[in-house]
Amino acid sequence: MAIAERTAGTVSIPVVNVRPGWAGWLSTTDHKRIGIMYLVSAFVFFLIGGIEALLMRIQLGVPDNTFLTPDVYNQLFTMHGTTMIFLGLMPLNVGLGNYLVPLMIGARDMAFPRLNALSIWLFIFGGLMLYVSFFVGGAPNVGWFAYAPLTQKQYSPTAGVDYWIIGIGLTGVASIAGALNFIVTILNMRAPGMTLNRMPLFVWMQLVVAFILIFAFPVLTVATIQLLFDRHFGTRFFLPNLGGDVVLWQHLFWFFGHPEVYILILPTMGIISEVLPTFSRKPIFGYAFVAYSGVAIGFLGFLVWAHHMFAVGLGPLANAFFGAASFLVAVPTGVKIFNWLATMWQGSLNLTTAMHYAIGFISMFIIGGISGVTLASPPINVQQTDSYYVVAHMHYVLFGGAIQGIFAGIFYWFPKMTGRMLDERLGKWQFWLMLISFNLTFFPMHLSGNAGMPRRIYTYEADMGWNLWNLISTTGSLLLAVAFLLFLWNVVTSIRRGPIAPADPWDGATLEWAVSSPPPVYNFAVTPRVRSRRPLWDQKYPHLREINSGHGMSGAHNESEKRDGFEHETSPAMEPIHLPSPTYAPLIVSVGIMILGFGIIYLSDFGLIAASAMIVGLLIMAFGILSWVRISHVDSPHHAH
Amino acid sequence: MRILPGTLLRATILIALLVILTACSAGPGDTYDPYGDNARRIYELLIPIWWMALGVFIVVEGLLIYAIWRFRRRPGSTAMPAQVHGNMQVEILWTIAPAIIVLVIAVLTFRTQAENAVMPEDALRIKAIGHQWWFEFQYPGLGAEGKPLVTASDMYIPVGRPVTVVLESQDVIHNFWVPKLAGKTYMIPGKTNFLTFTAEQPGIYRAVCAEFCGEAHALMRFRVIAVDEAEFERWIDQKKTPPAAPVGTLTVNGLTGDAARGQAIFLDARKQCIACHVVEGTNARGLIGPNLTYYGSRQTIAAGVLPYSPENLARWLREAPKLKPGNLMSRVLTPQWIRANLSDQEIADLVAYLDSMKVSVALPPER
Amino acid sequence: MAGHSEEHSAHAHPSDRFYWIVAGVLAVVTALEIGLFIVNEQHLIAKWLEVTLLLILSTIKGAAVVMFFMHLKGDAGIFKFVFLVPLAFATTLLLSFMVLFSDHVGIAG
Amino acid sequence: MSESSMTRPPTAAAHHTSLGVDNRKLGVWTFIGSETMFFATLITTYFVFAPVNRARPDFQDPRKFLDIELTTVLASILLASSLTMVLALSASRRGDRRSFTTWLLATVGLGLAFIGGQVYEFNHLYHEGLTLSSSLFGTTFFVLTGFHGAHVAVGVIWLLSVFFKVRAYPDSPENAMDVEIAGLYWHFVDLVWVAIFVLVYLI
Ligand code: HEA
Ligand code: HEA
Ligand code: HEC
Ligand code: CUA
Ligand SMILES: [Cu+2]
Repeated sequence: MAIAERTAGTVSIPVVNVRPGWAGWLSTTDHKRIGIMYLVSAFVFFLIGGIEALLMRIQLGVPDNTFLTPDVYNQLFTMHGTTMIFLGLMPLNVGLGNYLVPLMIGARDMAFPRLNALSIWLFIFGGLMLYVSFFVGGAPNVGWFAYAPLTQKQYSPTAGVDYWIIGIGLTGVASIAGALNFIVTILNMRAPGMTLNRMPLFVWMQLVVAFILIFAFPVLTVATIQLLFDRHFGTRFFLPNLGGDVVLWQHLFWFFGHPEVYILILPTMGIISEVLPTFSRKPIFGYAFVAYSGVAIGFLGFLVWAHHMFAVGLGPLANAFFGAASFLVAVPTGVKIFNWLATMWQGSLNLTTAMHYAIGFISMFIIGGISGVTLASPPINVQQTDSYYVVAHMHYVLFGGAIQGIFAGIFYWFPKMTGRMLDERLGKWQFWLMLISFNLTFFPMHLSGNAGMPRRIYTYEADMGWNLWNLISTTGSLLLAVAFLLFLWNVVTSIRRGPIAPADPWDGATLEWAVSSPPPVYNFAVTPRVRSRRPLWDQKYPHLREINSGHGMSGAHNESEKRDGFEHETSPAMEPIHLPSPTYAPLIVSVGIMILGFGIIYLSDFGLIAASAMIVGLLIMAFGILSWVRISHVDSPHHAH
Repeated sequence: MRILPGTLLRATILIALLVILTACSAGPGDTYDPYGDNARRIYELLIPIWWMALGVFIVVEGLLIYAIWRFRRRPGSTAMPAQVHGNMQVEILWTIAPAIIVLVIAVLTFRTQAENAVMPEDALRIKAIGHQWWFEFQYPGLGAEGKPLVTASDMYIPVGRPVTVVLESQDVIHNFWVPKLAGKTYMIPGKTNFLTFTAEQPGIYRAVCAEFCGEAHALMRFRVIAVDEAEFERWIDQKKTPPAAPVGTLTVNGLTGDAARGQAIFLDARKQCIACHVVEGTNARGLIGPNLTYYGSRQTIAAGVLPYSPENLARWLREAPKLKPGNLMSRVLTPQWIRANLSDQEIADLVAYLDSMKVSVALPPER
Repeated sequence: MAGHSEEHSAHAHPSDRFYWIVAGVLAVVTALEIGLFIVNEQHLIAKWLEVTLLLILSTIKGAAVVMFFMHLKGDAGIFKFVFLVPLAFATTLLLSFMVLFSDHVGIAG
Repeated sequence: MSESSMTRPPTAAAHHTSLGVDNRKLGVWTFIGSETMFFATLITTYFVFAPVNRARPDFQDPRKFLDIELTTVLASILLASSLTMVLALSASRRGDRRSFTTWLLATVGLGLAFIGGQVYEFNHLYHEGLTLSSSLFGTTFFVLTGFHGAHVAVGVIWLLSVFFKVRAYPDSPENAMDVEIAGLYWHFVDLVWVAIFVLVYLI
C-alpha cells in the first residue's frame, strides 16, 4: 500500500540532510520529529504535574495533615495547574497536530518548518524557566489564574510570579507561532482535492483551535505584561489603592481562560472523531454537524468568560447573560456527542484500546459537561464556585475528557509514529485501572465540594464530614499513578520489542495510513490527489466509495476519479521533493529569548547584571535571526543549491 | 464480552457512592442542608436541574452501553456495516432537545437569581471586611456613641430578619461563604459587594474564606451565630459598653494568671499588643489585628484555628507562628521575640485578662 | 466600487498616482480631524457629536489604509477573513468591557 | 537538483497552495489579526481606566499633557511612511531598483523620525510630571503608546533586513513578496496609530 515504495522509481527521492544523533533532533525542522519532541517533553511535564498532584493528594488524605507546609502546598497547586494546562495538555495536542496534520492533508511539512522549530524550543525553555523558580526562592504560589492583587510584589515578594509571567509568556509566543503555522498549513498546504469539506475532523478541530489561540492568547499576553509592569516598573493596573482594578485582571484572564479550555478539548474531540469511525467501520455520522459544532463551540467560547466570575458581583444582568451563553454551549457539544453515538450505532465495533479510550472519553466527558451546566447557573454557581465541585468538574473534562482523548490518539497513532504496535492487553488493563481510579479520585470531589470544602486549602478540620471523600480521592490518585506506570512500561517495551506496525494497522480511512509506519521524511513521494473524505478507504473498498462525498459538492466526478479515493499527480517524475534543511537557528533564537527573559525578571532588582544579561540575550537572538535569514534564503525553493 | 465486567464495575461503584451519599448525615458545611433563605432557594433550584442532568446522563450512557453491547464486533466477523453518512431529521432532533432542556434550566435560573438579588430596605446592614487571614465585622451605628460596633470572626445576626452583608477587603481578594445560609460573594479591594440572606433557624454556622488569598487561606474561617432578635439586642447592648476593669484570676496550664496584671501587660507598649489590637475603653488602638473587645466570648481563636479555651489561647500566644504559618502577628511576635519578651507567667496573665472580658448570650446549637 | 476592484483584481496593481491620491485623501481627513478637535475646544458642538464625527473620520482613514495600502480590497477572501474576524472580536472586547465597567451593582449570583 | 525544475515559473508547482495565496502573506495577515487583539486589549484597558483616572485625586488630564501639534506631526509622519512604503512595493514589483531603494529608505527614515518624535514626547511628558506611576493616565498611556513604539522599532528592523536582503540577492524572485509582507506589517502599525491618534489624543 505504501506509495513511496510503489512509485519510488518515478520520483526523485531527496537526499535528506539529517544530522545524526542528538544533533539531528536539536537542528530538526521536520514536523514529525518536532511533533515527537512536543509529545515527549509535554508528557514529561505531565508526569511532573502528576507527581505534584500526588503530593497534594497525600497531604489531603487525612485531616490536619502536616506532610506539606502551606507554602509548599500553594506552590504545588499553582504549578500543577499551570503545568497541566500550559506544559502538559496544550503541547500534547500540539504534538499530535504537528505530527499528523501534514500527513492527513497530504503535505510534506508544515508551512513554516523553522518557525515550527522555534515553537518547540520556546515551549521547552518556557517550561524549564517555570521550573527554575523552584530553585531560586520559590515557585509561583498564587494559583494558575493568579488573581490580582495577590500577585503584586507586596503580597508575593518572591520571583515566583515573575517566572510565571515569563514562562507563560514564552510558551504563549510558542503557541501563537504554532497556531499561525497550523492555520497557514491547513488552509494553504492541502493536497489537491482536499477541500475543507473533505478534511479529516481532527484537522478541522486543529484549525478551529489555532484560530481560538490567536484571538485569545494576546489578551493574556497583555494582562501578564501589565502585571509585570505593576510588579517592576511602577504602573498600577491592578493596584486597587492607587485606582487600579483587580476585576480587570479577572476579565482579561478569563477572556483568554475560557477559550483556553476549548483549546484543550477541541483537538481531542477531533481525535475521537477519527478513532470512532475507524473502529466502527463506518464514516463519521453527520460530518458537517460535527465540524461546524466545533466552530460553534469555539465561537461561543468567547462569549462566556465571566461564568468564572459569578461571585464577583458583576450584577444580575451580566451574570444572567454569561450564564445563558454558557448553557448554550451544551447544544453544539450535545450535537457532537449524539453524532458520535450515531457513528457507533449499527457499526462493527472493534474494541481496541484506542476505542476503549474514545468511549471512555464520551462517558466521562459528559459528566464534566453536566457539572459545567450546573456551574453555569449563577445562583448554583455561587454555592459551588471555589469549592471542590469545581475541581471535580475541571478534572472530568480535562482528564476524563482531554487526557482520555489523548490516550485514544496515542494508542491509535503510536504505530504510525514509531513503527511498532503498543501492547493492547496492557493497554486495556491501563484503561480499566485508569477509568476506575479516575472516578475514585474525582467523583468524591463533587460530594466534598457540595459539603462545603473550599478549593486550594492545604488542610481541613476533621469534623467537616469530608474525611471519607478525601481518603477515597487520595487512594484513587495513587492507583492512577499505577495506571500511568503501566503506560510507561508499555511504551518502553513496545518501542523495543513490540510487533512491527504495518502502514495501515487499523484499516484506517485517512491519508496518514497510506504511507509507511513510520512515514518517510518527505511523507508522500508523490502528492496524493484527494477525491473524498475517506481517500484511503475508498481505494481499499471501491464498492463502498462515497458517491456523493463532500455533500452538496457538484457531482463532477468523471469515471477515472470515481475509481480511486485518491490518485497521484499525473506527472510524477516532474516534482522535485523539497525539504527544509536542518538548522540550529531556531534553537539559538530561543536561547536568546530565554536569557532575555531572565534579564527582565531581575531588571528592577539587579539592574546592571540583568541589563547585561538582556543584551547578551538580544545578541544571541540577533545572531540566531541572521543565520535564520541566511538559511531561509539558501533554502528557498527558488534558490539554486 | 470484554467490556461488560468493567461497565458493571463502574456502575457498581457509582451506585455505591450514591448510597454512601444518601446514607451519610449532613456535615457542618453542607449545601444540601440549607438553613437560610438564600441557600434554600439555590438548593431548590439545584434539585430539578439535578434530575434533568441525571436524565441526560442516563440517556447518553445508556445508549453508549447499549451500542457497545449490541454492535461490538464478534470474533471472526468481517461484515461491513452500512455506510450511513448522516440524517438531517435526527440532527435537528438532537439539536432542539438539548436546547429545550437548557431553556428550562435558564428560566428556572433567572427566577432564583431575581429572588436572591432582592435587597430589602429594612435589612440589617453588617459590614464584613476581609483581612489576611481573618474576617472583621462592623455593625454601623450600633457601637457606643453611634460609632460602629466592631468585632471579628464571630458574626452575630438576628434570626428571621434579612441581613445585608456589605463586603469589602483590606488587602487581597477573599470570599465570604456560609454554605448553609447563602452562596458566596467575593470581598474585593476597591469594590463593595452586597449579599442578602435571612437565617431561618437559630444556630452556629461554619463559614470560610473560599477564595485563595495567600499562605494561610486554608485557616481563614469564621462563624455566623444566628440568635433570636431579643438575644441579638442583648448582645449588642453588652457589646457596645466597654468592658469593666478586669478582676480575678484564671489557672491555665498550672499557672495562675491575673487579669489585672494581664491588662497591664497588654497595654504595655513594649509588649506590642496595642500596636495592632483594639480593646474598647483602653488605649489599645491598633488597627492591624482583630478587635479583641470581649474576647472571652469568642467561639474560636485566630479565625478558627483552634476552638476557644484559655488553654488554646495560651497556646496561640506562645506558638502563633506554628499554628498559623504566615499570620501577620508573627511578623512581630516571632518565636525568638516571644521567648525573649513573653514569659509563661505573662502569657497566663494575658489569657486571664482576655478571658475575663465576656458577654452573656444564650448560644444556639451548632449546625 | 466595482470600478476599483477591477483595477485591483488579479495581478494588475494600482498605479503610483493612485497611492498618492489615497495619501492625499488621508492627509485631508487627518486635517479635518485635527481641525474639528481644535475648533471644538470652544465646545461649538456637543461632545458626542464630535466623538462620532471623529470616529467616522478615522474609520475612513483606517479603511483606506487597509483597503488600498494593504490591498485588502480585491485581495483573496482569506485575508479578509483572518483580519476582519479578529477585528470584530477586538471591537466586541472593547465594547463589552466598556459596558461591564460602566457600573457595578455588586450583587452576586 | 535538476536544471529543468528551475525553469518553471516561481508561482507554479513549487508554490502550489490550496488557496492560491502565498504562505508567508497568509501568515502575516493572520499574525496581524492576532496583533489586533493585542492592541485592542491595551486600548480597552486605556478606556476602562479613563473615567477612573478622572475621578481620582491624582488625576492627570490627558488634554493638558498631550500636545496636538506634536501629535499631528507624528501622525503625518506615519501616514507618509505608509505612502512611501506602498511606493517602495510598487517599485519593487516593477523591478525599479533605484526608486525601490529610495522609497524603502524613506520609509525607514520616517519610522526613525516617528520613534525620535516619540522619545521627545515621552521625555517632555516626563519633565511635565507624567510617568508610568504618576497616575492611571500615565500608566495606561505609556504602556499603550510604548508598545506601539516598540512595534514601530520592530518594523524598522524588519524593513532594514528586507533592504539588506534585496541588496544581497537582487535577483531573488521572492523579493517582491519580502517587501509586500514587511509592508503589510508596517501599514498595520500605522493603522494602530490611526486608532490611537483618535482614541487617545483626540477624544
Ligand atoms: C476541557 C476543559 C473544559 C471544558 C470542555 C469545559 C466545559 C464547560 N465548562 Fe468548565 N471549566 C474548566 C474546563 C472546562 N470546562 C476548568 C479548567 C475550570 C476551572 C478553572 C479554575 O477555576 O481553575 C472550569 C470552570 C467552569 C466554570 C466556573 C466554575 C467556577 O469556578 O465558579 C463554569 C461555570 O459556568 C464552567 C462551565 C462549563 C460549561 C457550561 C461547559 C460546557 O462546555 C460543557 C458542555 C457539555 C455538556 C453539557 C455535555 C454534553 C452535552 C449533552 C449530552 C447534551 C445534553 C445536555 C444538556 C441539555 C445539559 N466551567
Ligand atoms: C490537564 C489538566 C489536569 C490534569 C490531568 C490533572 C490531574 C490531576 N489533578 Fe489536577 N488540576 C488542574 C488540572 C489538571 N489536573 C488544574 C488546572 C487545577 C487548578 C489549579 C489551581 O487551583 O490553580 C488542578 C487542581 C487540582 C487539585 C485541587 C488543588 C486545590 O485546590 O487545593 C487537586 C486535588 O486533589 C488535583 C488533583 C489531581 C490529580 C490527583 C490528578 C491526577 O490525574 C494525576 C495523574 C498523574 C499521575 C499520578 C502522574 C503519574 C506519575 C508517575 C507514574 C511517576 C512516574 C515517574 C517517573 C517516570 C520519574 N488537581
Ligand atoms: C504585628 C501586629 C500584631 C501584634 C504586635 C500583635 N498582634 Fe495579635 N494579631 C494580629 C493579627 C494580624 C492577628 C490575626 C491573625 C490571623 O488570624 O491571621 C492577631 C490575632 C490575635 C489573637 C487572636 C484573635 C482572634 O480573632 O481570634 C489574639 C488573642 C492576639 N492576636 C493577641 C495578641 C497579643 C496578646 C499581643 C501582644 C503580646 C498581640 N496579639 C500582638 C496582629 C498583631
Ligand atoms: Cu481569605 Cu482565602
Ligand atoms: Cu469557562
